[in-house]
Amino acid sequence: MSTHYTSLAIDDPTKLVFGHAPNPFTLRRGMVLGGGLVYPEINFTLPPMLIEAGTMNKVCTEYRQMITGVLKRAAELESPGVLVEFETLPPMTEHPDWGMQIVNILLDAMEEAHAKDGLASALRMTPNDNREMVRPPQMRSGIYWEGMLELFDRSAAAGAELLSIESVGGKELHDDALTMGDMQGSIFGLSVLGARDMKFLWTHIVEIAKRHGVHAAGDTACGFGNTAMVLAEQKMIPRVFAAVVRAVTAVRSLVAYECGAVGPGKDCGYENPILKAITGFPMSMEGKCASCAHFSPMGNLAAACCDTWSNESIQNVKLLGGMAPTMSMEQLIYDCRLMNVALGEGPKEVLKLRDWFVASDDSLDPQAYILRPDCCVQLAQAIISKDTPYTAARHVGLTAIDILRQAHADKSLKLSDRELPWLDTMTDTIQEMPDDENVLAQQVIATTEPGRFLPAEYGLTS
Amino acid sequence: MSTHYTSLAIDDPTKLVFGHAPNPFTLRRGMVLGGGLVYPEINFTLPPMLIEAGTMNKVCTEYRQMITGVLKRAAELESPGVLVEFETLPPMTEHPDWGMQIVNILLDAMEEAHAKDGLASALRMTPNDNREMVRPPQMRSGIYWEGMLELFDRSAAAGAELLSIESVGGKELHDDALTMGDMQGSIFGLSVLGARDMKFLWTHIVEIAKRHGVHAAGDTACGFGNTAMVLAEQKMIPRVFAAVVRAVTAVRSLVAYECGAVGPGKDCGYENPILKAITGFPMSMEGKCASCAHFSPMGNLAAACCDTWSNESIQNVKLLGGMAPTMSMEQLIYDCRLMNVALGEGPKEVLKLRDWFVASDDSLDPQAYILRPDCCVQLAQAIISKDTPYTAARHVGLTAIDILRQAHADKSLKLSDRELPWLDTMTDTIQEMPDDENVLAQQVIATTEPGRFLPAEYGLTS
Amino acid sequence: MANLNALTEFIKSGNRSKATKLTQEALDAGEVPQGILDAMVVGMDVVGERFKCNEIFVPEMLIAARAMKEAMAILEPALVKTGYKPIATAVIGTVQGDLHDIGKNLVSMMWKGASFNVVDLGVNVPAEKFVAAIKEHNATLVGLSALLTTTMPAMQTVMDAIRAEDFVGVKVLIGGAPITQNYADQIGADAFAADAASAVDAARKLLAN
Amino acid sequence: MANLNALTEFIKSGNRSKATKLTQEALDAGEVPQGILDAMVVGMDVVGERFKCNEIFVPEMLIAARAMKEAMAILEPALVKTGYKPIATAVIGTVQGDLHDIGKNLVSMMWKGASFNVVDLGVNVPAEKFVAAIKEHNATLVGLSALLTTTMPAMQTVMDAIRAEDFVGVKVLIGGAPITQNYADQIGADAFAADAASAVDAARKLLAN
Ligand SMILES: [Zn+2]
Ligand SMILES: [Zn+2]
Ligand SMILES: [Zn+2]
Repeated sequence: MSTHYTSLAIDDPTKLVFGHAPNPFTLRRGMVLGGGLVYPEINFTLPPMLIEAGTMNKVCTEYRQMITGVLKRAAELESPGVLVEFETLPPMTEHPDWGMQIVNILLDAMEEAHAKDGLASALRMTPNDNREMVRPPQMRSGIYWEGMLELFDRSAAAGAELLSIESVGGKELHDDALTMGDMQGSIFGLSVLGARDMKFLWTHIVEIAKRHGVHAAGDTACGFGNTAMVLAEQKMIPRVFAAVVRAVTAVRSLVAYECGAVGPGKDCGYENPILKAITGFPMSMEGKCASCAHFSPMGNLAAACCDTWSNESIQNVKLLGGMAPTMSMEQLIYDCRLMNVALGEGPKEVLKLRDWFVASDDSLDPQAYILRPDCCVQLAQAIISKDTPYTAARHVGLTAIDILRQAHADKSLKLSDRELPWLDTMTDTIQEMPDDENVLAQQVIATTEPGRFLPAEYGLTS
Repeated sequence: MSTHYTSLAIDDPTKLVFGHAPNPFTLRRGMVLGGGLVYPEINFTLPPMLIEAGTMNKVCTEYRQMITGVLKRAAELESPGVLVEFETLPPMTEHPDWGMQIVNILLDAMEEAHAKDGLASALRMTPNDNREMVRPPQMRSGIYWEGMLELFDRSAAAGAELLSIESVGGKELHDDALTMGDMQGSIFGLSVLGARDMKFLWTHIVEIAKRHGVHAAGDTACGFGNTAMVLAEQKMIPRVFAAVVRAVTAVRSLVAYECGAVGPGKDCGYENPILKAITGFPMSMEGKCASCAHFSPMGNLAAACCDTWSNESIQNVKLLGGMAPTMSMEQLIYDCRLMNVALGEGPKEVLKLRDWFVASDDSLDPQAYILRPDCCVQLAQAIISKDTPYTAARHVGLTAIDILRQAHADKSLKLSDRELPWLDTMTDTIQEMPDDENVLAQQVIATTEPGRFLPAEYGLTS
Repeated sequence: MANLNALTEFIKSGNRSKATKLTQEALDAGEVPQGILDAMVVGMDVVGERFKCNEIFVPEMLIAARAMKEAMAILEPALVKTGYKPIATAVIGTVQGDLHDIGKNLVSMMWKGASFNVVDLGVNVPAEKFVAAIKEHNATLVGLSALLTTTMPAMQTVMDAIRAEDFVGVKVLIGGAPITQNYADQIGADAFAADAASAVDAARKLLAN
Repeated sequence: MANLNALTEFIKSGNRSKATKLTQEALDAGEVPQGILDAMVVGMDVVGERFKCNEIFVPEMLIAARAMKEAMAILEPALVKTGYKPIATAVIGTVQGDLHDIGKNLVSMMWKGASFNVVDLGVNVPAEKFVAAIKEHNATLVGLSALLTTTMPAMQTVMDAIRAEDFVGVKVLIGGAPITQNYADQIGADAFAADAASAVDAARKLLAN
């Protein structure tokens, strides 16, 4: 029972804006995602410390301190609501009891802030994907799979209203594709392995969400697109390569919505505006406030189409003014206030601020450029014009390259000399790939050292 | 040779905007402050560690890492320039040799970034004011005074282009005035003691700046206004009290410009927009990006009239994405990019973004409200209508109270019930104060325990 | 008994003249000094609670503390005659190299309101001075404040100096913007207070152990 | 000698077939194996320099490394006969609980390019496995990687396990996003590399001591 999108929810780039989604929805305490307000989405994590049975008390103290601090500040600044994301660390997914201890701490604090200060909030639960803890990763069964599903199930029962994950299917091959600048490997990892894994995984997550009356939110190709972005920021790989990988990640992340997810797509999915154009669901984004977790070339542009605005993740360390998560909370709230002021003034004003966000970054980096709202609609169109993730991936990859080539030609985007040859290399690579994904799969299986990945875990026979 | 302002450089609130100052000026590497671009101003400091002869190597390593990291990121993000502020810690002012070691590390790195990446930058030198190291503070002579002046002199000679300080004259009485909610004490500390001290101090700083062909930038009533703001954020004192203190601080900080400073006023001087209206000099401001150093109720509004945009101060600790100062650098650059995009589109657009910054915060907190550009012009007018700091302070205090009372009445500002009575209390207090500051001074001297402050250090006879 | 309830009220409202007058009257009427003290402490406790609940601000609390201080000046001679000793004597100061007083002053004031005997050493206080003051005043509670991250290490120095003595039952509480529970654990301090308001409870808890 | 310059060039450009062919020809022509190796290393050094100067990207560097690896496969038997030993044997892995490989893989690859013998233990590697591998391969260099702040403490565990053995001259280099020089000092690691590119220089420096 999966949808295949054949038309766009937003085909007019001027309608692809922050704060409004064609398919908004309401959370239990009244926050309407995509309904005219942008909410801050806060994520925080432990400072350097061990997580084991003996330290769980300390772990809980840290989380209690973090959630109390951020909610207190949000109430003081009269935020219209807060989305709290709990992204687990590996031992918390492996031991769902530990994960649930923290879930309950968060939910209790959120309930208290609602009762005491009237602060609306909701919890996004994001178990980390432990399936790659064994190599080759076991994707569809085993203790890691089961622990993860149990944590989804129990946290939804406890009150987490949004279920998300940064799934890793295909990453075991994609990492090397990135460092080798191998576009074929990247497309295979994302649209063959990744898309197949997501279909399996998200069918389960959507089923869990339905059972508990909560929302399957969305995924992110973080381990793919953001790894590429970070490598590009470190000058390890070309920016144009990372930009094309980003376009392709949209094909993979789309699978969650095809399976029944309703948004908001996870914050670190910089591909989310493309998915908003396709699905019309609200999306979370992160930009300048996420520089605590990673630098990016699109700190403002990333806000152009967001419905929640996130800091990605910050550790509970002390800064001069207080704990770092509270700092992030304050920054997010002010960024949201600015967007909400414009939203209060009407569509023309929203468009103006959105275009300023875009103009801030788009000409300086290809990864920013291809996420301009007009480019997102173009990429979205490329994706829905094809029938399978694999064909969509090749097509959207070529479309992204065309966009970049054109932008460089008309001088709306600056590309350095050593980046340019990569446009042709990538075009050639994509064009020379087999039309049939099974042919490619057999090629990959034949040339990859055995033990790197398990074809059967992706429904592939070798 | 001090100026007394009797008219406003900006009397039209629509002209009080970010990025443009009536009296801009150019730094050595071409940055024009107040000339149509907003620049990031970065400030960073040590993580918890000792500063002594034996640790100076480690101290230098930290500063080298910080300056290298922030300049690298600024170059990567193609910032049109960066202002670097070096605010010393007490031992670095006490031992000017140590301070100079760091000054040279910063200047060398800035020179290298300019040579290698073409990155323009300038150094603002802010020796911390050590004079209160002895109690009662000795304001006009002694080792602390001399160390501070030596550091100003040597850093200006070495290449620091802007000289600033957070001077503390009068703070020894003002702290208690804040915790006692004593408006008379606050006005005395700021406009009698503070203003007298600043006149003495800034005459020296301006002389040093002239000698080296650099700029006396400006002061901040940080230890007064920001202490009040932080106490109000912690719910220790009323917000309206902190708001009125802020208005009064402008009288004190103005003295630097009367003595010959030319801006930009120091980042943490939230009173700077009032001073920009009076003097027309560029101003530095800090808001949401300074939440690493302190929270504030005006994270966006503070940007309304800025010419450089600062993070106040962040420690060199590691976060997930890298070192914290580099995170701040990235955030500042994106905020500046947004303002610079609007600046590139013209005055109407600048005004729109400015008004959004204002609308984001003004109705929620009196401290934000009185810094609306229209209120700043009104407060500036109140200040220049009087002949002495003391009379100006009382007048601007009453004006601020009137503004708040009016705003509450017409529902453009929300004040809580327990805040309201303070408006009347403060009015009464200010009205009952003696008209002659010498009468007040004698009263204070008579009722203050001896040893709390030295009247002679402020040119007062007892 | 009625006038002691009124004394509680005058402390709460910070009415110095009435609080001192009533204290004198109660003494003259032969009330037990400890009972008079208790009435004041109840008043200050209410004030402290109101502050914690954000019903009043620090200035209101300080005004109450000032009323209590003046009433105590009248009560004290009689109290001392009964063999009364303050709950504890506390030594407090901002550590060497650091100039910040406000936080330290607030704690000092709140401790006084909780009827501790407080010896305030001021700012920029070297370790030796803390040790000497503990000895001189037989203090059982020490409060250390630091606002600069570069003076935090001076807290360690003070801790080391205190632990090098054979003090029995001396508890150390630390605070200030850069301080964390972790840091308190690390240097062996007995407690950490996140703000001035919580320093009273923290101190009481320490002394109860 | 001319063909050795060409070998350097083929390594630089990552031309596998020409690099392997030329290596074989050089051997057949009686070139000293060490001389052939040196020509390759010079090529890789240039590639490393270019990378450091942002002239090329990692993929170009990896292609050069792959060419070197294949040429080495031809050269190695002859090298070994001359009694050649690699500069060092390195054991590398991501510590227990952590799954991240990219950084570790890059360092591994760059060390190979610097003609270290590299034993890659993969991810989620327990301390015992590091110790066993050091023994088995007579390693003198150990690389530990962690990307999660919650797995940093596992580095300490590995350090403790290594220091508990009587290894002589085993140097440990650590890296990963959350790692700092301070942390390296704290757990007694010999060095810290801020990124993959600097891990080669750091390792060479360590081994030179
Ligand atoms: Zn992510
Ligand atoms: Zn300041
Ligand atoms: Zn500052």
